[in-house]
Amino acid sequence: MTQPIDTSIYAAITEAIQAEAKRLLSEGQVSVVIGYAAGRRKGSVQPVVVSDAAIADKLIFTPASVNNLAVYLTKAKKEIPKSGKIGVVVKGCDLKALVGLMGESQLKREELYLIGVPCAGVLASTVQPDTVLTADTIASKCCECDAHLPTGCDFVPNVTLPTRPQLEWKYAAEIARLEALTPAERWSFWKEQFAKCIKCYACRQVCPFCFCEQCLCDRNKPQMVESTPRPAGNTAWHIVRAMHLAGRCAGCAECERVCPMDIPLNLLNRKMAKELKELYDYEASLEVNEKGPLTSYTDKDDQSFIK
Amino acid sequence: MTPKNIMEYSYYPGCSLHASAGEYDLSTRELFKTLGIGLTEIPDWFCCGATPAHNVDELLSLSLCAKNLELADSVEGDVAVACAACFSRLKTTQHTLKENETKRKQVEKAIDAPVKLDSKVKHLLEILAKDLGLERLAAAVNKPLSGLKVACYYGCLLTRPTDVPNLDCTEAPTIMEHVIEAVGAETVAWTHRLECCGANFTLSRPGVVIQLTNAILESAKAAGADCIMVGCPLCHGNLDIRQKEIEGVYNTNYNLPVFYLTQLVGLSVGLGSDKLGLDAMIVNPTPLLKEKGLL
Amino acid sequence: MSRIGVFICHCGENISRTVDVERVALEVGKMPGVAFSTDYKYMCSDPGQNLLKKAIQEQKLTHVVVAACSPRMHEKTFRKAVEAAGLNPYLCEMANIREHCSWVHENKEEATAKAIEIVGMMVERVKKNRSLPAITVPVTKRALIIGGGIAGIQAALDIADCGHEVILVEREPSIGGHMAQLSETFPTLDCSQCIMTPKMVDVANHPKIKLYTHSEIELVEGYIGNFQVTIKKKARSVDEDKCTGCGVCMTKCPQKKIPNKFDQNIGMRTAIYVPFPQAVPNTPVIDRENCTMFKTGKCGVCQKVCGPGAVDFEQQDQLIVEAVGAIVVATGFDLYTINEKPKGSAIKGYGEFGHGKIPDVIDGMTFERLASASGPTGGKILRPSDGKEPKQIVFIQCIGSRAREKGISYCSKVCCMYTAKHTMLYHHKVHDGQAYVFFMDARTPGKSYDEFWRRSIEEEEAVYIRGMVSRLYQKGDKIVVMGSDIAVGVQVEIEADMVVLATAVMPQKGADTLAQKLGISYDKYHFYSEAHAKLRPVECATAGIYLAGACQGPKDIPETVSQASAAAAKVMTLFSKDQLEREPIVARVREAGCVGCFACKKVCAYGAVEEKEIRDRQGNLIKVVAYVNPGVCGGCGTCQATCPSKSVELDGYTDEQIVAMIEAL
Amino acid sequence: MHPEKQKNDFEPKIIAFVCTWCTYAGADLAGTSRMQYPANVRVLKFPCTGRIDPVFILKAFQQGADGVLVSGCHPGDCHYIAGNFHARRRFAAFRKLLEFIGVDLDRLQFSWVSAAEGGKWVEVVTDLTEKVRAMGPMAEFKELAMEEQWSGAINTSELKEAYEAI
Amino acid sequence: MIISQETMDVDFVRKVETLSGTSVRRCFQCGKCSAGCPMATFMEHPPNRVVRLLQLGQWQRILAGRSIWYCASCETCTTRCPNKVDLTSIMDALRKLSWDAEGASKESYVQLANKLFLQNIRTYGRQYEMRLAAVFNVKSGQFLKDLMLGPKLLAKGKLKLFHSKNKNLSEIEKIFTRIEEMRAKGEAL
Repeated sequence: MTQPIDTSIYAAITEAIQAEAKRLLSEGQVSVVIGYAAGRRKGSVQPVVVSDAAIADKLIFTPASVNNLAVYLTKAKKEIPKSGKIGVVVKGCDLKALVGLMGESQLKREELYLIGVPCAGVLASTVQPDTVLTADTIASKCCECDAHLPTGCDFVPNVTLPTRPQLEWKYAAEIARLEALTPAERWSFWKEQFAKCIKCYACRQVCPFCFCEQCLCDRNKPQMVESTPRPAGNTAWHIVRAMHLAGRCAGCAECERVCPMDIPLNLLNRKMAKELKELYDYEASLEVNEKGPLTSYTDKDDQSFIK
Repeated sequence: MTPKNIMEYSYYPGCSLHASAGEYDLSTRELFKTLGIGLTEIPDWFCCGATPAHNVDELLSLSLCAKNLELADSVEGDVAVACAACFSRLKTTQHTLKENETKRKQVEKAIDAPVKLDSKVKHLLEILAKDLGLERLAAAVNKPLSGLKVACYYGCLLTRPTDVPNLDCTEAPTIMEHVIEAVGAETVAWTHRLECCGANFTLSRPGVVIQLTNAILESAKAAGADCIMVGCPLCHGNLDIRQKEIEGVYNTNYNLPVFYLTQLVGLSVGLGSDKLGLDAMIVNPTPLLKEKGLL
Repeated sequence: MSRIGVFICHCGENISRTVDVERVALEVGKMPGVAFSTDYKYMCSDPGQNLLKKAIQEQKLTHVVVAACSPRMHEKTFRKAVEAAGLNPYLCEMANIREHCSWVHENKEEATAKAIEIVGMMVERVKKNRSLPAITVPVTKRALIIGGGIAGIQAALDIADCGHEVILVEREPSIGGHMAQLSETFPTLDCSQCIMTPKMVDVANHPKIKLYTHSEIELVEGYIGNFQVTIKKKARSVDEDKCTGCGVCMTKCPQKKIPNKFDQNIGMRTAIYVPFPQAVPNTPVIDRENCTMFKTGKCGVCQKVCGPGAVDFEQQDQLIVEAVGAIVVATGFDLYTINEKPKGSAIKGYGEFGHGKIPDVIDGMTFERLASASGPTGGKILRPSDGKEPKQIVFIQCIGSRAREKGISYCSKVCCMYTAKHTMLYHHKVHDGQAYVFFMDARTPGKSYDEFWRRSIEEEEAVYIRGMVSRLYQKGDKIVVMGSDIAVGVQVEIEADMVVLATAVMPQKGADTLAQKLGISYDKYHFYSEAHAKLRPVECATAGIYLAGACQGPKDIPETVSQASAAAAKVMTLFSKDQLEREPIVARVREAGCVGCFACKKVCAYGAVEEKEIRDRQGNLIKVVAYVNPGVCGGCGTCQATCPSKSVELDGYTDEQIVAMIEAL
Repeated sequence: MHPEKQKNDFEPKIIAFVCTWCTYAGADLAGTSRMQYPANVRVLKFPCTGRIDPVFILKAFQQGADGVLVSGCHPGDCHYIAGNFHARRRFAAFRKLLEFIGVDLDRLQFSWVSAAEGGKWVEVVTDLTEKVRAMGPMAEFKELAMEEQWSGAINTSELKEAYEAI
Repeated sequence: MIISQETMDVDFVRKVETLSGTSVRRCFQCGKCSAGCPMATFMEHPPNRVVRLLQLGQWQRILAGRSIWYCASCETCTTRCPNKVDLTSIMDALRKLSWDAEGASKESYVQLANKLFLQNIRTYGRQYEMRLAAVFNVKSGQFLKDLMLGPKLLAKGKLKLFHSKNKNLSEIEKIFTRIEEMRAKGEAL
């Protein structure tokens, strides 16, 4: 029996979200509220766009509220009414993505009404959505989370976060394990992983930062990255993707969650985040940065690798 | 002034021609007689002082030469000089005294007479090549020196320094070659035409002379010369008289007869061995001349 | 379908010696898209260019590759030729098979194979080349000149005399620069002040010249024809408009013992001062660091005595923005001083000469001030320690210069001549004295220069000793100089009363900072780099910026003046047209793909990226995209490498072109 | 085939991405100074290192490069003000990524070579060529290009368990 | 070597310049004189260095050595000098000054030969080669020097055992005395 994680505050949070959404919608402060609603299967949760105060009580928050709703504000935003503010329910990890998008001129703070969620953690997988949240079932990202309590939001339910047991930092451990290998061993590890890829692009679809209208990898004039799901093209795709996310990825780990082939995609993103922290003392945070680590420089940057 | 039809010169032979270089004196007189050029020896000429005098006492050197020029004035004609050293001293004296008034005054005081700066001092080569002219010289030839390869040796004093002797170009003279080619000989191109033989040290430091002279002989030999032609008794002394000694020192064999220019030119106009003093030469020229059909 | 023409140059034998050019032409001829391939002795020659033009027309070529030398050498030549034949110049590329192939490899087989690959790469690239129309930008016909020494003054006068406005910025309170410090000038020995001050006055009086002294360049934005320059006018504490230049303030100032930098710190000045009597403008400045009023708040004598009330303690630094079309950099030089190791410099210092601790060991510029009639000694050569006249004076050349290990490896160029001049000035002033000069080589290649140097020896009786000084030390009131005469091969010792060091000519301190503001390059010593050492010696690689004088490398006055006039001529050439044609190597945004993340804007060093709103017909905002101002764009392409969707492309270096080259390998 | 023989016969393919103002000019200088270096390098000219996209490096390896060199102006010398500073960060990150994927970084060299450093260009190119020559061909990407699909290897205990349960 | 106004004997240099009629300061040490000098290898101070020492007024160093006596007076240096420094004359001047200083030089053979040569002139008006050689051998202690050459030369008539004096010998003596008088009066160097 593994250690359970206390999620009792989620009920109070659900209530607070519903009340706030109702108030916002009825007062017309926002045109819609994006949040989570119960799915058909028991315990399952799906994203929902609520535009009517009457159905605001559909909004819930449970350990299965894994989705990063920020993604609906970029690619999906075309379906969302353009007039008025948009209310959005955000966990700390999602908020980092939102902040990142603001830094990249994709969102404006004044157009959003942020309903922050104090979060003890969510499930790693929603295959069995009514699983109890324990040290075993909790998402790896939650183990290393430093933003349980979102800041700078317009509304945050007044609850006290329960203390959490010490959890294993799985990404850190796996990165350390891989770093200790020889290049050839690492190559064979990743070769095996990338080879599994079927180029379904779910990772791209779910990522709030993959907001390009036309992905570089879909271009064929010139073809920078092979588009067929062969090992060579897959490897290139994942390298390019990791590079494009370096210094931007907020760590929501949605890519990894949605990958049907179980490729540890967030591992690459975490590795890059770690390196950028070490090199330039940068990490995704809850504050809007004007420039990212790869769009800025100082004249004293490390160049020990340059002859 | 119109060119003289009858060529008359006052002759300054110099000490050597009255001693070790007797054959130069002899051949000069005989040749000039044959060519119809008059030579009148300057009465009671003095030693020009040569190198030793100017080496340590320029004023003395200048005065001696000035005195000789004064004496030469008593004889009609330009001054014909056979020895390169005498030639150099007389010309240098004229040049220096023209340039330096202080020195001229000192010299005039020393010889108690005005200095003759304008009298023309000429080396024999000049007389043959310019006054007589190569064409007339060639016309006088009756026994061309065909097949004889001559290394013309100028030594240091015939042409140097620039603007003083004005015999020919300082660094690339051709006058000797022109004269000897005019009488039918061949000349060789060689490297040591103008190098010093060290004549000044022939008495005091013969070792130096041997070293320098050897280089000259070696060069002439390497260029394929049959013989060397000189216009200076001092050069002759080193190249001819010391040749055997040098061969001994360097364990080599040059066997290069060293002729005075008057001897070779004399040969070409048909003068015999006795009139050219060929038997006075230390390196025996007879086999060579016989081989070339010149004797 | 492209019809590419490939032209392989022999470059005499430079290429054909190691590259089998016929084979290259043959192999390249087989490549897809290549319609014509030939080799020729000298492609850059007139017949070579005609061959190219003829082939374009006869073979109906659509693209051209010239395989020859570096494009840095002849790209312009061939693009011009291609243009003359009716093709867009940017449809021509060069394959570098000389500098990058024939000259660096000996093996003919290897070099030929490599040359074929290089040409193949360029063939693939050129297929993707597009016609690029020339970009025209307007030209602001005003020039900025940075530095008010003789170089800046000359350039300013030349440009202004041509009728264009000039803004002259000088860091010091007066223009004049180093030349104003000199006593006499070689090789004519005319007095520097006499020939310099009239020019300074001309600058001050010129209706077309706007003079900012005591000012520095803060910021440079824009590009050729269209620079915006922010000038920081430092507070002078004296109102220039009110001041009459009467000088009463200076006579009354109680702070009188401040070393005057203009006099190499051997003369003194007051806290409110002009650096020298002939200063232009003749407006004093308050040295706030040494002013009692600024230090303690008590004094204000100058303000009290100033009739027109020009002294203004409250004056603030001012930032002024000026729009100019061209910039002439004329910031001059600095002299190395042995008592300090210049920051970031390779100079290790001269401990063997006492590190500047011996008072009578001075540098050449200090000697100039001693010899100058308007200097602190009134032109008397007196030694700093006790004011006595030195009877034995030793000059040492090449201090710092030509010393790869101890100093810098270049020759400072002017020291041989000014040392010769110093010995003359000394001989004229101290008749019974003797000057000695230790030197390695005498470098006097200038009109009448060697004659001048010889005169210092043959007529002015300076004793030149070829050989360097090993060390020197104070002994009583003498300085023992230990050197050698390498012609004799002996050590030489001289007991000198004074020693003058010909210290190295160095770039101005902060030359690198200014270069970075201007975006121009500099060499390892921080001298500014010209665009081409021989053919473009007064231009910077950065368009619209020109160099004059010693900021580019050690120079004497005639050379400086020539270069200044040359730079002025370049500026006037630029100003002769209203519009300037620019190379169209600039970034372009594909608006359809752009999502407006503005990563490009973040990395653009030129500020060329603007935000552009895309609206539908009804005026509704569809999206905001990036727009690159082609006039401002520098053409580096950092934006393209940064754009995740590659919605911005650098013309001439598109992804297609580059990928084509990689794929050709 | 004798392994050592193979190594000696191997001529590595080196691709250099260089900026036009410094390194390209430096390579030109090496040429005008008639310095000699291995003929393995192919130079691709960019206006600035800032223009060099990491994808190009990937592409070069995929196209069979055994070594890649990226070279530009020294810090502060960029003709385009700051292109090399951006490139410095970009490549610092990219090499960390490649290293993590399992690419031997000895095959990827970055350098600053100024227009005055003909000698340094020769040194950098020669060193990289010899280093890569000693390492042998870059097999990773080439092998990848030959493969059509995932090996299907069962490399986790869960999968093994599930597989066996079927 | 300590250099100062005291150690640089400018007067001596002036004397050399007067005697030689050439400027010492003109020389810029290109070394061409030494390059072509046939005797340079025998000298401890090659010609260029002799001039250099003169420029520094260090004449003692020159006169103490044998260099000046090993000059062959071949005029090569003077002819080729790019600055018209008449080195041959400088050498003459230096030898003259050394001669006057009597025995300052180490090279006595050349000096002896010169002395005898001049004596011959004063005594005979012309050179008397036989006597010159014989006396030189006796005085220099090399009695057997060139012994092998003697008989041969005699046989060839190259050595004359007797010498006829010039009729106007008194003239030559007058020249010698007048010069001596001028020098005594300081009218000439």
